[in-house]
Amino acid sequence: MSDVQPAVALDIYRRVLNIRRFEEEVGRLFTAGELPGVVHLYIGEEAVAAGVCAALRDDDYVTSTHRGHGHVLAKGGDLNRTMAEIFGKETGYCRGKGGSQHIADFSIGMLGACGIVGGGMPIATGAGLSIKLRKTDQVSVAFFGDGAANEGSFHESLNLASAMTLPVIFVCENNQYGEFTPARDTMNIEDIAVRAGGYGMPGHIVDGTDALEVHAVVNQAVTRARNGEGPTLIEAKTHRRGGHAEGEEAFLAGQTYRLPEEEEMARLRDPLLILHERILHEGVADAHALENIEQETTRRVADAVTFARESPWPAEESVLEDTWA
Amino acid sequence: MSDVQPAVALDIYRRVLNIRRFEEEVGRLFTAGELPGVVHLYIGEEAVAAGVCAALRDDDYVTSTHRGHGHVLAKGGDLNRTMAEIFGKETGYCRGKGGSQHIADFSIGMLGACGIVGGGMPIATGAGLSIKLRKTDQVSVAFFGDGAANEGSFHESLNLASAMTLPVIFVCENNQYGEFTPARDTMNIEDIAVRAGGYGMPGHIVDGTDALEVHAVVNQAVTRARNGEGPTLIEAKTHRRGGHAEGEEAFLAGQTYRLPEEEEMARLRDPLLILHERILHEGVADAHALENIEQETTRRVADAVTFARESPWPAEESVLEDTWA
Amino acid sequence: MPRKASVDAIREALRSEMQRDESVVVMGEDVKLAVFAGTRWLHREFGDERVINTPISELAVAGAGIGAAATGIRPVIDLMFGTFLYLALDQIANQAGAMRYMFGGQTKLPLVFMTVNGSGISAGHHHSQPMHPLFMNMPLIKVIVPSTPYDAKGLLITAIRDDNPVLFLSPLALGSLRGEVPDETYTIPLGEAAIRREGDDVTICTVGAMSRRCMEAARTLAKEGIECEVIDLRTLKPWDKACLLRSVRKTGRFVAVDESFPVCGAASEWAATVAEKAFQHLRAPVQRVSNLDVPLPFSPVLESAAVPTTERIVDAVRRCMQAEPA
Amino acid sequence: MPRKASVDAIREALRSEMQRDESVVVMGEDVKLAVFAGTRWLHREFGDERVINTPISELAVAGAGIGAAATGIRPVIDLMFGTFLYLALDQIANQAGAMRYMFGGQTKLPLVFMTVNGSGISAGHHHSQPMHPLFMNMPLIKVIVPSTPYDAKGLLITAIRDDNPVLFLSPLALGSLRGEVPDETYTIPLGEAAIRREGDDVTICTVGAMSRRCMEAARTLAKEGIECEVIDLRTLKPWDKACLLRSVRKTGRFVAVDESFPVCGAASEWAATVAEKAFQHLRAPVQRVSNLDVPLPFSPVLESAAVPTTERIVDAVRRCMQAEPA
Ligand SMILES: Cc1ncc(C[n+]2csc(CCOP(=O)(O)OP(=O)(O)O)c2C)c(N)n1
Ligand SMILES: Cc1ncc(C[n+]2csc(CCOP(=O)(O)OP(=O)(O)O)c2C)c(N)n1
Ligand SMILES: [Mg+2]
Ligand SMILES: [Mg+2]
Repeated sequence: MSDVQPAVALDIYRRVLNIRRFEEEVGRLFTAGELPGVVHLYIGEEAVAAGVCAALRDDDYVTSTHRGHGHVLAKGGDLNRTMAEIFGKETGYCRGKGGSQHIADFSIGMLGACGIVGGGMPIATGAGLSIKLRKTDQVSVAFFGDGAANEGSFHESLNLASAMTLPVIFVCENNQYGEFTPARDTMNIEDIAVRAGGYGMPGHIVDGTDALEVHAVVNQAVTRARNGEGPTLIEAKTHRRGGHAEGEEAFLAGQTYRLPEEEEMARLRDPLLILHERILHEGVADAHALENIEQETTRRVADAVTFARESPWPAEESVLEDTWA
Repeated sequence: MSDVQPAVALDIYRRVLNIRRFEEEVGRLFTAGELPGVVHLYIGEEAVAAGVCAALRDDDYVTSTHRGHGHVLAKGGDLNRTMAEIFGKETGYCRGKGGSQHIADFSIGMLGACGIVGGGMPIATGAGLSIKLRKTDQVSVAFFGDGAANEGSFHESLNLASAMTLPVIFVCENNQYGEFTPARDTMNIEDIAVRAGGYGMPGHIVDGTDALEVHAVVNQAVTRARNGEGPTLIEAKTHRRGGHAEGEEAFLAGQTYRLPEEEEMARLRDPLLILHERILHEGVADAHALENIEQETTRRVADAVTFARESPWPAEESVLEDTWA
Repeated sequence: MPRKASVDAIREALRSEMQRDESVVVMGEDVKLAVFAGTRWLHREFGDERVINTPISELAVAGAGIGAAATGIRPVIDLMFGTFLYLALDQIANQAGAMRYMFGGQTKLPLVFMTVNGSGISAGHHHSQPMHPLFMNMPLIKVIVPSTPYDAKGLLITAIRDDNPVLFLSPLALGSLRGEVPDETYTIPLGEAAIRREGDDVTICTVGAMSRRCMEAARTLAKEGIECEVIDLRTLKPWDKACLLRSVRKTGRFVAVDESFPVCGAASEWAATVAEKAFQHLRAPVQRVSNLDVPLPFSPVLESAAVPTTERIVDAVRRCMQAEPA
Repeated sequence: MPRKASVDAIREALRSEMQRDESVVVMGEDVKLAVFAGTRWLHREFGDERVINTPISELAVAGAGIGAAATGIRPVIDLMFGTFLYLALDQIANQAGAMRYMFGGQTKLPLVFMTVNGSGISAGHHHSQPMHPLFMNMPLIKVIVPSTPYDAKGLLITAIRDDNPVLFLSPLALGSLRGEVPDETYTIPLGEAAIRREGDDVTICTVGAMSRRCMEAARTLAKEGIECEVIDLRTLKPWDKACLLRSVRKTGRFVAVDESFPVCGAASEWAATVAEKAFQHLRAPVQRVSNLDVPLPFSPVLESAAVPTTERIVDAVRRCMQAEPA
């Protein structure tokens, strides 16, 4: 912790907890049948979004994935509007047009979750190009999964960003699964970070369950990017706590796909517990202070649910709105 | 030469010369306005196709590129039918439907040239999958350029081939240009072979102007593939002798894009001269024998031109043939 | 006859053909556990070599299918959601559809691409687009959109035995629909429509999930004394033009109902064909009912407004009936 | 007025807008030396930062355009041949066309994709496909296919100033065609057709390279006393439905001529629209003239047989004139 400021650690803690409590609630709401469509929870991976976004400014950009709630919240997204969007309500970020897999908040540089695996990387690269052309010192971050690292968009984006020296940070959330298929079945390498060498950019591996470690590595990449030195690939090794999508038991019909050791590891390496412990252990804050944050977070999540529930559905006519600019 | 059999060296020499004389003739025919469409010549790169294909059997597969004449001929394609196809005649390999960029001869495992940069790599990978499923010891080779190495298809194909341990050899013809753009502007690495590491497969760099060197490296990869050990990436450093496409002067309108040193290098590292010299120097054959090959080749190319010129155009009705199988 | 879900019918078709011909293999992302269940459990019977989980690499997987099909394998490629086909489109349009022709007939390509198609479960735009018109526009690719479990099984078996690239698009909304499906193997020829209901007043042409909605509309209209003939094309390419034209020549009125974007959609093609080939028999303007020309919205209330509803179909038929003869 | 080639008109449009607005940048493979010349030499005036040679990575380049457009840049992306758009289609359909809507109107995307389109130079299937119907089918993407250098310049300027994704498809056959083009900057509104020739007997609707062929056909037919009204739509989305319907209401006869694959092609859409909205005025079956439903063959004799010829257009008009009134 030596090199992390207490304020930063608490800031990150708030982000992690915010995501955790929000996602737990989303899971409950899904099970209760209150949510349309499908949701992919970010539980177990909070340290990545939180550690990354704490290193960013409001005017920095991120692009996200199908598992995007954590990225929206970590970037500073509003809980009410996020929850309302997941409900499909008019007050949601996208007026109910996007839903869980398509939340964006352009006012804080959150350029959108994305239902297409790998689809966000080219867009983050383009935001990086825009930064370079406009000669600002912003940075652009692309979140993506281990599965997405096998898409052509990964390759083309990293190469483009490196060839053009763009301020882009590619953050691979390696939770070791793409849906139900383990990464070891779909790639013949241990570490996705080695691919960085193929583009002439630095590649780092970081413990993605430790938000402070993530934060430290990302900080380096951010500095590099702001200095005009180009992109970085960061592989955060992490674990998906639950299934690929909520409700998957229904169609798994008793099939299993995770190794018991790996499930055990996902429980042990809980980013919230790890950070909680580090903060107490290194005296950044005491249990009481953390308990206050907990209560505040729980309340805000509960408020978001109330807000979403009480919000109106979009008017049917709005199906024809938000078309041509 | 120690490890190359004289018969193999002469076989490779025939292939190199065959391509050279054929392509020179195609260039002349294009300039004379006898050919429809556009042609991309393989002159300067003959050592790659010849060195590779001499290591293959008739039942091995190759997929090719927009610059495909050399691959067709090196794999054993018929000069007459190749030339007739380039003319757009009924007697061509594809009955005039394909043309220069779409020549195939399935009877010798030549699965097609391809106008889409990078388009052949997934197909070669699929042929590799087929080999594995049918449990034969064939191999499958994908030729592609340095430019193609930036396409998503490159990434996905190499990863797929490696994840599934397929008998595929990816041969990158690095002639340092994609059209008029130097590779150094579009990638931030020196050697494309380094990308192999990102897929967990071996990557080799070879002097692509020396057919015997190419042959030696490919032989290793072929052995590996036939043994079921999986794919290899081979980067052959080579030079395009002429322009990207014949007749490009017309639209370049005086613009130049090649460094003088590089053009000079392309002249110096002439694969035909290099092989010619090595064969004489190492006593594989004497000048007289090579001269005989030269004459025979020249005659066969001339015959191919006559054949193509005298062949009929496709009947207009044949536009509706070769549709559903 | 036993009643089965559409996904079970699909699995039966795959099993039947995998048992019959060992060159048939199934590959795609997560085909073993199988979100859409059509391929689920097959690996237990046929092993990991013939039921292959691939990386998430649509372009290379599609291309690998092509390379395998050209060299002795009959791949069935599951690409999950139709929308992901965009990523594979280069290989499908430029290679699968063109290879045989481009190479002068040198090869055949026995190859099936399977995905779900269209909307209906609040999956959002990236998982809900109807893809069939894009493929109808591409030469030499066959396109199937079944509307019942029975058709799904019979058409898929035919598709697997076909020596050409075939796109098999299951309506997303169909997934859990049950219907009668014999246990035996049977085939349904491609290009043969099913007349779901006979009627003399107006012809409704449709496909896939809209088939049921058209039947609903027809029942409503029957109460008003309007008898609709409902044609479910089942395959969009090749397609049963003759059946459609025969019907329109009888009824003199035509409504095209299709769950796809409206411009250059399937309904456009059917309507144009009728206006070209059955014009002399038409007694009213043709009518089209398609999606609104917007991306598929997430919220259920918006999503259902974006696709043809039974009401919109009923209205279109009524408009047809009210039109003054020319 | 000075006569200029189409590529020069395109370059003038780009120069005009790059001078006017420094957020306009041009990127693509080889845009500096520029095979199609529209972007050639611009880097000398605007520098390497605003005229960017990219790697051969259509998907990422398209996506980068989207990311840049969403964050303050107005990119013009040159993807060279229309067929290469398949590789970028995921980003174009799933992101460019959908982003604004999907995100509830949060962003605009001032973004132009430019390619050549269609056949005519024996380039073979991989470089000759007409792509416009695919994009007409996708929501919220504007589609332009100019037929003259004058239109190319004016429409491209409008496209660059538009805040939505626009696809600018130059007919491949148009490349070196010359025509009158003012030196000044001017705009042509999207969605406004040009009536190339007035006539009372039959309406021909077309776009792009077929425009000239339709004019040839019209001249031939005029000698037989048949007066064609030739409508060149210029933009396919949004499109000038009103102009087309006005004309058909006058002539009572309709021929749709389009260089694209025939099923779900542009001609299908126009014919369906006429049958829907101008049926009462139609005195003969609508006629479509499109490509044959095969890949584009290489050999000149086959290639020209695959696309609409003047003779096929003339025949279609004659068929129209001979039809018995209903
Ligand atoms: C292009 C595309 N292909 C497939 C899918 C289906 N799909 C949704 S999530 C997913 C797995 C993604 O794995 P990964 O990138 O590791 O992300 P994770 O879910 O593990 O966060 C797949 C295959 C998709 N949405 N988009
Ligand atoms: C998908 C695609 N993008 C762009 C092109 C246009 N194009 C044709 S050849 C070429 C350069 C290819 O470079 P490289 O792969 O190095 O092959 P080389 O020509 O040097 O042999 C380009 C960009 C194409 N044919 N296909
Ligand atoms: Mg994952
Ligand atoms: Mg090259």
